[in-house]
Amino acid sequence: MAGVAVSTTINGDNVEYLCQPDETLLDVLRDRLGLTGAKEGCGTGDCGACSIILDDRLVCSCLVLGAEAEGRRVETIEGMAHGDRLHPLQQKFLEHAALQCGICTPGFLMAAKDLLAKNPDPTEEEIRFGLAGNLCRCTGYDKIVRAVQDAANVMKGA
Amino acid sequence: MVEVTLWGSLGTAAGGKNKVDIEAKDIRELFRKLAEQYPGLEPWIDRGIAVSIDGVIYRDTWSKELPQGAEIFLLPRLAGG
Amino acid sequence: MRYIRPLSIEDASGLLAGSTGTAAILAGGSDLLVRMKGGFVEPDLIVDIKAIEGLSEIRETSEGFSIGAAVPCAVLGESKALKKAWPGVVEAANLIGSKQVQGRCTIVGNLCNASPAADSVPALVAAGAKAVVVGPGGRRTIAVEAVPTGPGKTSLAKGEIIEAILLDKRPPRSGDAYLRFIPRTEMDIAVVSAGVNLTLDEQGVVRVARVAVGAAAPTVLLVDEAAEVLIGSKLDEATLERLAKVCSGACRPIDDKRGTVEFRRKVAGVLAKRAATTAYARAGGK
Amino acid sequence: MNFDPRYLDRNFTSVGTRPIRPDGVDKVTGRARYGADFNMAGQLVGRVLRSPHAHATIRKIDTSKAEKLAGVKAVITAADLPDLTDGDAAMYDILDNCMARNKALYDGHAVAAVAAVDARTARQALKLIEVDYEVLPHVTDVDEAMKHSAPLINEATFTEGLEEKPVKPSNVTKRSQFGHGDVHQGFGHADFIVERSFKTEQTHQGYIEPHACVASVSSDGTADLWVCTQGHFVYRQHCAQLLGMEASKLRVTSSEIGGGFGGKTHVWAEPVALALSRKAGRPVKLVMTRDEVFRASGPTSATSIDIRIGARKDGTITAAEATLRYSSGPYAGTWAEIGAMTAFACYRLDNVKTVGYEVLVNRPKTAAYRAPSAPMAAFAVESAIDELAKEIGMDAVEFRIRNAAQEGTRSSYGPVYGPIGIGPTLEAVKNHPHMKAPLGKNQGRGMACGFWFNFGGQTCTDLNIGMDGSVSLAVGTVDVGGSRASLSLVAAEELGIAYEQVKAVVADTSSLGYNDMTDGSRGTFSSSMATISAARNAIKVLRERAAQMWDIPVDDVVWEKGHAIAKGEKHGNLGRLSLKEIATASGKTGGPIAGHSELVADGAGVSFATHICDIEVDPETGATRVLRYTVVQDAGKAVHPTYVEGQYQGGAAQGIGWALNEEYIYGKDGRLQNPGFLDYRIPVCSDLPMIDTQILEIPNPNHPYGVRGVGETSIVPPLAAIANAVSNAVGVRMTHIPMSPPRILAALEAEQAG
Repeated sequence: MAGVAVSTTINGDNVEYLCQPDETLLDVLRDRLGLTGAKEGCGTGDCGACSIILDDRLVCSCLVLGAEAEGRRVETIEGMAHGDRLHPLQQKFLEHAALQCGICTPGFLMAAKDLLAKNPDPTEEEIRFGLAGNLCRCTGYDKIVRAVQDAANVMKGA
Repeated sequence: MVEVTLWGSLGTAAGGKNKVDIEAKDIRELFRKLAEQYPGLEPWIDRGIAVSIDGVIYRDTWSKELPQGAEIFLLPRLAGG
Repeated sequence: MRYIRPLSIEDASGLLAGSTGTAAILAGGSDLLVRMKGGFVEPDLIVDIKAIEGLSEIRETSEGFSIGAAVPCAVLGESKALKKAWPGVVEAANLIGSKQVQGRCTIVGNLCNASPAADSVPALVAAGAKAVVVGPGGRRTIAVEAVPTGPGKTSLAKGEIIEAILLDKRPPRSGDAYLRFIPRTEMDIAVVSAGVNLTLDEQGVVRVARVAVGAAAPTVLLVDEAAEVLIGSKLDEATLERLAKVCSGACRPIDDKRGTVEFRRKVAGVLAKRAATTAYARAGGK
Repeated sequence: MNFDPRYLDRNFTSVGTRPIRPDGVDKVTGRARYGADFNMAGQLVGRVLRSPHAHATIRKIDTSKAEKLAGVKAVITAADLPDLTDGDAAMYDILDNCMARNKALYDGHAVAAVAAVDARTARQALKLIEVDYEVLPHVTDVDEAMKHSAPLINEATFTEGLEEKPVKPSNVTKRSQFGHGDVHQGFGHADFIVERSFKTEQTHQGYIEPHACVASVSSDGTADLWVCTQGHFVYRQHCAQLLGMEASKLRVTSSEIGGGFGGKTHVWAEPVALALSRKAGRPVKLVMTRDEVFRASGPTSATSIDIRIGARKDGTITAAEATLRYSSGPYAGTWAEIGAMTAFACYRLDNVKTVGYEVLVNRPKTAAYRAPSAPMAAFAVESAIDELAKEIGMDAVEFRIRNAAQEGTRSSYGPVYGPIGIGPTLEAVKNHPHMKAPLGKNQGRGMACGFWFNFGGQTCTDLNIGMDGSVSLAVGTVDVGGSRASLSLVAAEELGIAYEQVKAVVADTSSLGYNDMTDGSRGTFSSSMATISAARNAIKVLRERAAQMWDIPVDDVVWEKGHAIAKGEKHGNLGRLSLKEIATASGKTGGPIAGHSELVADGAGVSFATHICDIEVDPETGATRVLRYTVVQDAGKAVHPTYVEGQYQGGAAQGIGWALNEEYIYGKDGRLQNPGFLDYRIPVCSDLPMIDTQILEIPNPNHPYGVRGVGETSIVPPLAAIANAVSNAVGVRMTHIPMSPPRILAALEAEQAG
């Protein structure tokens, strides 16, 4: 099976890699590029733990082929903070204890970032439906929703 | 001498008794004497028995003393999540 | 295995027509990659159609709308004109999967996956949508309900690709709606669903109606008898009850992990009633 | 052990505050490493071949074709995991569950495994393994499995715990019984009796992180295992025993863990990964798919429960009886026993009897799931209690308050209670504004109580003080939900220093003595006790060093607020020495300063909770919506209140999922129909409201700070609270969990049909 040569942008950096035609972008990120922030919880798009942003669209990287990233812009959790300065969402997740085990956290942060980019002032219901593609089994979502509300307030003020 | 209460199934293994009197100063001695006097209990002790002393459950502290007059209750050793 | 990203629909069709093993079309991938992951399909050829010009666009023409095969469902929701004309179709498309899946999945993929529970299909059938099919024999336009022939099966021949979905321009006083039943609030496959499309006269009397029921038979059902119940009415209580009864009666559902025969039958009627009420209000009926 | 664990009332400085967790930044930046995030040079990919049959004899396995495939480095079957369990039945079951020996006992049971250079080759190799099965009749339903006509899962199983030794084998491995008094007489005094049967379906813990490990076995017999687990010391013991290794030569490192809830308390694939690595001579990474997680790991019991409760007109319960049947998968369990112990634990009963039956079925081996076995029993009991209150005409809360257990009550499982929180949680609920909030059409409010034991157990902790005065705390209990923050708070409290000066880590099995796993709500309870002990030992050293620096007797040095203070007038001119000052000088006063502790943290206090739930039911579809939810629970002492709230909320959410939609669905062929998050429906964000919490603090007399475990109890009441709410909303008593829309609609239609 011939590999596919891909040239793409990940978190602002130009990246080139060779992948198999049936290899998912999630596998490429984790196994070829060492970006293990995106997690595989299901591999079928049902849990959202592998969420990334692809050309300004939130997607499950387990449902994207590595080959499809050619010429596109990929954002992952590893690119969310600026240097040692956390994104307001990251900071609020910490302050509100919006994570327990933390396995779903990278996916939630990417989804919340996408949500607030499209809707800077969401209602609780909009947050809940906006994050419905991300499963969390530890928190009952309460503290996650509060963290996103709080981050939205901070980001509006900024 | 302490009075030891056995839970239902353990009582069956001890020949239908649900209370036994044992001369024991701590949990270790209690288990040793129980096994001597009621051989049917030995496999249960091997698998794990917890001891409740006045309502406090001890699973592993075999050195725990058994105070005179205390309520001693044997329980299955449980699994948790 | 090969991955190819052709630049024209003809090339894509040619690749598929000339393939020897299993060939798969990749648009959003939200069904294909799941099936690959589960080992249900191991394609020898994957044809990614997203680089084909025009396939990622929604075009508004004098006849209505043409939605390209590679347009993600999220984009449908962002099109104000489409949402205004066909709110039922858009809400159905926007119910497929999560936000993450919305960024990838397409209505053509939803149609060609040929699941009786596909969310967008009852709405498209009720809307009278058509599919533009390109293949080795050229281009043809067929009704969307002619595409799926059974669970996982379509009428498309080897080498054929759906290029776009066509929706008519709306006459005045028209409205559509789609409702599905799922146990949770998001993320589930429809247990049963209903799409209703209505056009009223100036008095608010239903003149044109199409009613479709999903997940109640091997393919989505277009229930003509239900449309007849609605035509000539102003959706009074008795009409709605008759509609529910007719829709329940039209169902030929199965028992499975998602629901029972009795449940699907009963709820199909309930959803048809509720969708009709919404469609009627959207058409300006009171 | 000269450590005194008794509770002493005190004012806290650090404990009870809410700082940011030490592992937080890594977890919000994607840097934290979980089971599948670790790699080793030259590592192979491991994959497991699983039985497609619910019950089948394995006649023959031919691996020759797979072995010949290029890139395959090892293929193993049960033959590569010889039985070294030496009569230890529980370990034998674990071994057989890791790799089927003679029979495949459920859909998903491992039968062979491969290690190959990449995932694609490994997948292909699995297809080349030929297994010759003789398919046997199967049984998956707990009641069906108890019938005499049911296919036998293990012909050597004779029911234990019967008065007379059985002569025929059975799928019932054990009968257990608890209680006191005379229920027959008790029912004779009852004016009202409620009698009902209930069923609950099997659920999965649903942790988002699949089981994952990297195993590396060297030819000299040493090995490393990186794994997501709730107890790396227990995994080490299991793996060493099953593979015939010396425990000390196997170093197990626990990765960050992406949820466990009981499902990561015993080994599944780790011995397989080690065996593959041993055979291949290279490291092997083995990660389960989600499908494998559902089919082959973790689920809780499916149950069938009969309840009978009688009460007098004045609301006093006179007798209570329960028969509980719990499935344990194809291996013996003690799940019904736990259900039988917990069922009536909330109440003060003169006459009570519970009987449990452990039942074998062709489903995956049952594993613990958060307060294992208690939620199902509570569902049945608390539903019947509500119904009984209604018959008597008493308010549901008042009825419970009247019959609640209290200090001095003989518990239904035997011992007499010390200070407990059931009464206070009920009083708090009675006075909670939630109970008075108005309800709309088709809406109902339900409440229910729950109980869990909580565990302690073996614990070992190291506290090392750096020369700069910072403190590193090495614990051996895996952090599943923020315990490193809690334990840092405890160390800071005891030493009298700032939280920020302490860094807690989970040490590997070669760096610390044995620790029991994080289960039974014991993580913070046990390790905080060990941390307090270690800190007190360190303080002893600090005082000695200060005494040296001052050249005075150590008995004249006391430790206060992070400082050594010379007591008595004769030392009046000596200033205080801070921890940092003593640490900086330590090289000249005897070397490093540390405190160590090893203990058995027994005396975990039992825990109670009461929940309130508002629900709306769509009478046309049976759809439900949780409108409002409140958890009231006793924490003993909340070390980090935010994470205590998190435990309450998380348990409630899992309980809500269980109550409404989660279930294992088996086809007639005995195969699992829904092994994925699409059709195994755990609650999503939009399914739930905010979950209000109220923490009560009734100190545990057997912990220096009064701490009780808090992790599990919160999953116990929701099933019943929701069932009671549905009953109050639309007037149907739901007796089958989950209360999925088809079940509710069917119940409503049956009710209308009369």
